[in-house]
Amino acid sequence: MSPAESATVVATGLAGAGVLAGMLLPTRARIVTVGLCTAGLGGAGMAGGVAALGGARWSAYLPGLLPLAGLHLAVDALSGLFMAVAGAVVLAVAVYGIGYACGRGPRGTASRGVQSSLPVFALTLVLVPAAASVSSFLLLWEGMAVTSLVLVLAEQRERSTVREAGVWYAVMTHVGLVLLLAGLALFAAGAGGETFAQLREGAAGMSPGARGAVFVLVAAAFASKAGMVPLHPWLPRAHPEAPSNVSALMSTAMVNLGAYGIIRVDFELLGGGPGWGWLLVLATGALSAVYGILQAAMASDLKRLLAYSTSENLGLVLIGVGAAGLFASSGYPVPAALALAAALLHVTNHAVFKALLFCAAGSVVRATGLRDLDRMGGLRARMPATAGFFAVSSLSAVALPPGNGFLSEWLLLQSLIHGMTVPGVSTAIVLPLAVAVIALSAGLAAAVFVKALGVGFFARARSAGAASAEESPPLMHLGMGLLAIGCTALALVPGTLGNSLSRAVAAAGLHGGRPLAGGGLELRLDRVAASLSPLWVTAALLAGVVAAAALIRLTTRRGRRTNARLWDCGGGAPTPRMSYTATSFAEPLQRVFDDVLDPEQDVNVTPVRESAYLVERVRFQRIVPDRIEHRLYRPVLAAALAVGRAARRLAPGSVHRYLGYGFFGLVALLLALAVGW
Amino acid sequence: MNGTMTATGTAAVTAQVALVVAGAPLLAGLMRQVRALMEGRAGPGVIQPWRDLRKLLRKEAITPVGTGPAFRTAPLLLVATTAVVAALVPLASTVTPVSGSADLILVVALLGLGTVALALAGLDTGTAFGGMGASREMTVAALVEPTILLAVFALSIPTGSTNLSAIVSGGIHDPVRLASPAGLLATAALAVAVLAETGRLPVDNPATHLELTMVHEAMVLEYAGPDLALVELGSQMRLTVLLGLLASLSAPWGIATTASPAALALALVLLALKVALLGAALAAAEVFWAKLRLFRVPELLAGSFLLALLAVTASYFLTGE
Amino acid sequence: MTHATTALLLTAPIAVPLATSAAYAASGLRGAKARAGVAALAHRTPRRRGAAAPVATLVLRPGGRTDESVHHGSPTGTRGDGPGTATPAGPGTGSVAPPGPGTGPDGSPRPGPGSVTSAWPGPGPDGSAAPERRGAGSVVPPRSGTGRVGVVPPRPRDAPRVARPEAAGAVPRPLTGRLGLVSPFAILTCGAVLACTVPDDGPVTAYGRLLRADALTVWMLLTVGAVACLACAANPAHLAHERTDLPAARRYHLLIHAFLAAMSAAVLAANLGVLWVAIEATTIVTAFLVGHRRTRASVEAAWKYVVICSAGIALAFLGTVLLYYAARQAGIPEAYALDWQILAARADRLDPSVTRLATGLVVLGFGAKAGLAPLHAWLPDAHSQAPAPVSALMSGVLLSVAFAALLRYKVIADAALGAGFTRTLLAGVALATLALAAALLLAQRDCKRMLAYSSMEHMSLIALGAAVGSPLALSAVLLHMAGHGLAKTVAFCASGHIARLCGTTRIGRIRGLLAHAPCLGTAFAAAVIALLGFPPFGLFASELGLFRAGFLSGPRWAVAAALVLMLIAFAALAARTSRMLLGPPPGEDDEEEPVPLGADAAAPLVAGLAACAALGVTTGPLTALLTEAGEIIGGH
Amino acid sequence: MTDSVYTQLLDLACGAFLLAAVVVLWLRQLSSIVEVFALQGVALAAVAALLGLHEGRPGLLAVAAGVGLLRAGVLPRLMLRALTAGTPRRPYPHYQEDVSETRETRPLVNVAASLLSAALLTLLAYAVSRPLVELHPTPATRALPVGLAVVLIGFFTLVTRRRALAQVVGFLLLDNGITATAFLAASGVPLIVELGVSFDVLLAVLVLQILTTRMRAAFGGTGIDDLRELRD
Repeated sequence: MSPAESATVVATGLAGAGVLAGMLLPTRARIVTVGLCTAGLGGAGMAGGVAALGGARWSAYLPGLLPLAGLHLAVDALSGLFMAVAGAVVLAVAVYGIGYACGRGPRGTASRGVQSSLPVFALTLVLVPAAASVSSFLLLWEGMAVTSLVLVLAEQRERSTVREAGVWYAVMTHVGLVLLLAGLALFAAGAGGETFAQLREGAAGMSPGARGAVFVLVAAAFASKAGMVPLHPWLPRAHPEAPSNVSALMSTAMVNLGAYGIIRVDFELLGGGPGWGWLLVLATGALSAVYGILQAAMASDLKRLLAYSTSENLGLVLIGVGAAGLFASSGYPVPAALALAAALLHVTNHAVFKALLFCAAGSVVRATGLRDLDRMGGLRARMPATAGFFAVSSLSAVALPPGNGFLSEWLLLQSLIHGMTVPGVSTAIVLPLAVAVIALSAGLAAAVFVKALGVGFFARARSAGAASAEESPPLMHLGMGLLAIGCTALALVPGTLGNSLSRAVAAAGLHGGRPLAGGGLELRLDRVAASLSPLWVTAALLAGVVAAAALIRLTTRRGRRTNARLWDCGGGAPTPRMSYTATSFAEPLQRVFDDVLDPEQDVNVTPVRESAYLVERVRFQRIVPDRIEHRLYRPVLAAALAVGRAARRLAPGSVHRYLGYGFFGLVALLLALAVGW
Repeated sequence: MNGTMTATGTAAVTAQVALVVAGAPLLAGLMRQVRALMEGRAGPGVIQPWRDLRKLLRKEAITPVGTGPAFRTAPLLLVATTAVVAALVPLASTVTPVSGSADLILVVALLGLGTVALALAGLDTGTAFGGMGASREMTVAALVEPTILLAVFALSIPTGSTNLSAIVSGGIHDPVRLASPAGLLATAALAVAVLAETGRLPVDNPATHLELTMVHEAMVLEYAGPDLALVELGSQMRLTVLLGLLASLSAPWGIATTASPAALALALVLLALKVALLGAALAAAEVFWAKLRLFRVPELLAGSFLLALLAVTASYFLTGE
Repeated sequence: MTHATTALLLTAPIAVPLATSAAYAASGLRGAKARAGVAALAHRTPRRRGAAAPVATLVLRPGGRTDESVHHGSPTGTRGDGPGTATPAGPGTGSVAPPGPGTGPDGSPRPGPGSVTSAWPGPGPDGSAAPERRGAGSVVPPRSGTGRVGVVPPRPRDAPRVARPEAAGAVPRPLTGRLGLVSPFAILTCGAVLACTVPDDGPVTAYGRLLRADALTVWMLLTVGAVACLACAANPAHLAHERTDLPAARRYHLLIHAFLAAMSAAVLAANLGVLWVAIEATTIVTAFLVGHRRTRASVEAAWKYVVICSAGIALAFLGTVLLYYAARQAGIPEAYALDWQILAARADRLDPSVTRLATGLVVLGFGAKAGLAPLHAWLPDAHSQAPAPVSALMSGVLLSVAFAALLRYKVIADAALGAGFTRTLLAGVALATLALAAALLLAQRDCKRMLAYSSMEHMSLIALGAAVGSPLALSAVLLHMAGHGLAKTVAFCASGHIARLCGTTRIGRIRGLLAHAPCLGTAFAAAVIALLGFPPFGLFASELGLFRAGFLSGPRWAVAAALVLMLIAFAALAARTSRMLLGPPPGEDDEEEPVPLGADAAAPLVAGLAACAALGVTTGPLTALLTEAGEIIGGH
Repeated sequence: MTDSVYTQLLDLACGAFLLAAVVVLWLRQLSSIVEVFALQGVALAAVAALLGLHEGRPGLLAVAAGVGLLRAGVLPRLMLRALTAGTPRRPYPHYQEDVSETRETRPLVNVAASLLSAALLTLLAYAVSRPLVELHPTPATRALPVGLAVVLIGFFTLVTRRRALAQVVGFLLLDNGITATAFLAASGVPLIVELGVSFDVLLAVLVLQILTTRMRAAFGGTGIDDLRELRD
């Protein structure tokens, strides 16, 4: 039995056990058992994925399952990478989830339906990369969609917004499915078979038009799963409303699969796509990166902020994938391999730090009942561990050393900069813009996470909920701790991933050599003069900090620090209401990007009753809506509703009308036949 | 790499760091003096910043109530990041043990880390000033980022690498590159970015304590004593390093490309001169500049972004053939 | 297999339901004798326990006269409220009609207790009798937080019908319990036995080529049997909750089993004429089932159903006649000129233009019965008014049986005309139906109508699969029929319970079902999820196969258009259902005890969902059957 | 019977058959409509009988008798009963006599337009049945358009008439048309099918009659327009 096979079997078995436990056991035992099963499943997936990254391959065909098609599974290094990432995140988040659902956690999360969906969702996350035929892929894909839908709806009793989010999620997921189904079915029809092996062989024989259609359909479908603009509106709704452990999984392992799909189908199976297609992917990624992080900068809902940041990070990944495709289609495998490796590394990094961010945010939500950053504050003192984890993950997310996010963005920038060797006007125009986009999003990301950490956790509590927060249970810390270890390891010794990334890139069909030459402590690029030693940089930073601290120690007359009041301008002690909120923090950025964000302002002046010239109350409201959603989706929804209302006239209850339909149908048919159809 | 090379390289790194740490307050003093002279004042003298630092370092350390670790570690991080940058950047020598890691992107990111640390510290105080300063600082930092990276991009194209040592030695060996349109545009863009990063006029006025105009000073308003000393030192080091970097990129002559100690010594002297010159020029220019409104800053940065973009395209179209 | 066994296997699915039906009819004659025993039973069994009793013993609940009389005695003043103030309570009726012209100027109250109302099937007693104003007479049943689903306070509207206790003949309860499930099981068993032999040994016939079973037949038999099992298992709970009196219940059973017999006959018929007769028979039988409740709305629905379906299916007969004409002219002797197998074998000799006309008429005609445009309009009305198990049967299998008939004709037409004609015709009809269903789902306000439009959506998908016409597509179509039948049965049965629990089928008035009645809500949610085409349910596998086949060989434009339209329908269905299911429970008290679902009501729902899910995971031993059935219709 | 006489008689019967359908459209009094329908049944039986005589098939004669009995006898009687049941003898017939119950006062499409439509439908039937006739031209098949025309007219009646009973008649016209088509095209369908069809038709009419009764009880009339409660 190959490692991937045994991992699949074990994972499936554990998922089954988890489902049974979720349905049958009483609450507390249910949560613990389901959590353990899911964690084990994640562990198995990770093991299988790591084995595949090590070079093990496996494929299987189960004709009895899935009527009319049969189940094809296959694992190579590319699937292995995504399996391993998903498995690792599942493992940590499942441990976290036990603590999250127990005790004072939200009611809905512990329910039977939610608990029995969780292992299945985790299983599909791990197994989607292993699917090796169109039908199998769609089966697992839809399994993932439906279980995640159930999980998103877990807290439907508590908030009415959950329902709205669920519907958005379901519908947008289905839009994605329709695109995917059409794309893959067209592909299968053109290639003359539905297994990935057949697709790989048949792709070359397809006409350019068909290939282009397949490319666009599939890319759009996966982009919607990855939360790309303009198919993103589900993401900032579903992720905040889902229980935080679910958000953590959705925002990492699930959206990753969007990137996986593009790499697998458009890149590998289709044997590269048209250059314009990859430009489109790159542009979508760039647009999403900037748009996502801008919206995140405006958001004051902590989980919404994180969700938009997911959109940004997947945008960066798609920039990498698009660039890789562009280079490969121009015949330059070396920069292509580099770009793809950067994208894959960012997928990994993002998964780990975003899971940790969502877990920490969940810890806050669970403790305070708040998602609004404006009302948080001061959590550093009440929840030190959570604040610490949030700080670690924020550091990764802001793309600054020594965080792990920096490494993948560095790699991405390197690949773009070295992609300038690829001739063509499009690269000359697109690559600088892409670099600028990455830089802008990195800069904005810094602002975003300074806001999240500084406003949410630092300063003083701005509401009763935040003031009375209590630290979360140890199991949640354990889960977050695992993720934090992952972040640290990825940040300090990314070179160990070199070989795995090379194999994954090769499995994606790019045989341009190993993009990452260095192993161990240094991240050095192959055939390109660039290297980075994250460990040494970190060590130097630490040494600098220690030296500076020592300097203070030595020079200060009194060793002890003394406390003093904040400077109050002589006006009495500042109250928490005076401190900067998330909204005020974002205000300068909002004014800078006024034209893009198009905020809605509303001023209500209420005069006193006696005189219109004396003002009793002024109410000022400013909302920064999701502009794309407003401009693109609202009209469609309104039109749909209007059509629905108008269509009621088709069924007015008159039997004459109904018979009339038939009569005219008959007459039309007869006329058609009479004129010789 | 043989023993002498390693030894000289290590010496170069140490010397760079030492020069930056020791010279930064002097540079600040020099700039204030130049400015005072041009404004017709006597000025406190070049070593006044050093006196200030000494005074502050001797005071007792103060922790404002309600602040946490972020507030306390931010000054340390600011100094540490700048020191690491000072070690990485080939200010005096391109042959050092760390030159392999002297990546331009890393340098930019390390400076960003210092900014972020200070911004968090500002928010940690929980006062309106701290938040305001942090918010403005992060806004400017976010907008500067594309300019800097595009300039980096433009500078790295001729060399084919973002490694600073490679770029600088490329500039030494092929001076035409520096005078090319791409090189000039990139340097100009970088100069604007340096102004914004270091909080100089017209982006920020380091001398102001007026609520409406403060950016950097608002963030660090709560610091006192040794902490304030570190913050001040960190800012001065930042300015020094960035001016040094600018000098290395635009006028790399004199920087040691071999492991000879003599060349290193010469390079250090030249470095001090170049930075002093740049600082004096900047101070002189600041006399004639007014601070921009905060919401006019994006226009300035957009201009520099355009310069950087032009630099990239120019370097591609003019040298790409 | 011996000839006798074959004959038995082919006859039993028709004969057993017929015999059951006859038994119910006969029990009415013997009713007087059995009454004493029933009365004793009735007094021994407390009313509220019934819902939790095992299926086999709980079929009919006797009148319970003491309770009923209480309700008869309720003051007519409350019932006589103006229609404008009363809240409609009957499931499936969304609106309160203004008083009809014959209401009488005095607004005379309804007949009091004990007054004689019309006996079935004779005409009303008197033209002057005040018309039953539905809605006006029914009060909203108070929502009982502790009661089980369905055990809702009695509906006064039913009271007059129970007013003649002396007419209440009864079948002893254990007998009816078993009897109700005998015929579905017979159908299922025969189907199962045939499923073992037919794929290997080929089709079998009996009675001089009157009945014939090939793989398609067997598959349809299995579908009919399975869905009928669920529906018949749901019958007792339904009748109990509806407070149906014994004669009405007996009629109900009689008709249900006759309905099953007709469907089996339609599936088994080898002769196209007989096939038509059987399909028309289903219309006649189900007309009374649709009108079972005898409210204004149900009479209206029944009328529309009969008129539209009969007219439609008459066109199918015209088509059959024309086909017969063509066959005779092609030299096929009279005895075989309507025999499907022979027609299919010699279809190439049929005159193309006559066959074209015939096929067009048949598509229109059987399409009416299958819920396809343009004669589709009976469907939402009938489905929303019929008792829930009947809706389930109609939506679950009747539509499919009608479509299976259409498939038989399609084989002949394709052989005679080439695939193009039926493909265009079916694809056009399918898209029209799909567009209609999607548009009407968008702003749908009634839960059962929503399910009915969803049936139309699925039938159009099935039609699209038939238009594609490859063996894979046809296998997918058949799988879709089975999966849709099971899922829709569960959905309709659950909607019946929901209607009773909430006192309405208006989507806008049903809130927080998952919180209010978790088991019922979950079952409904699962059924809708199945209908939306999510795995692990069978509809996912079939839709996937269908679209794969469609993009491979079919009219791609039609398949692509269908995908878009289905997306709209999906969005509408998801939005509407979420409105009903999610949110806090409707009561003011958030901690209200959730309403449990009785075991007898839950069993069919769970079984149906399990079967549907199993179909989505694997077809197991039926794989060969499915493949062969697909090849029978699509294999040329 | 010579061929020409047979043809003449057949055409006569078919003409009467079509004429009856048109007259149904023309009339307003429901009882008259039923009577005309009965006459049409007679014509249909005559067609069947003529075919039986011509082809020398006694079985067909028996079928003709059965058809005649059902369509000229049983069905009209059933409908008349439903009609009278709906119009009870009141003590003062002239007072508050509900005329609308026994008359098709205001059809959806007025009578003139109905007749014009019938003409157009007949033309359509001729156009459509051209291939039918061409397949096997005999005197009987030449009359096939009549059957189709009656089908269409029947459907038209179904669509446009507001009284329940008129709709039933429309349905039966449709059915008559089909039966006629069957006779003319192929001398009738096999016996078992014919039996089944007749039985079904009978039952359908019974069902409709019962429903009419219930409708009257529930709505106080048999106006189909009242059936508009079920709508979206």
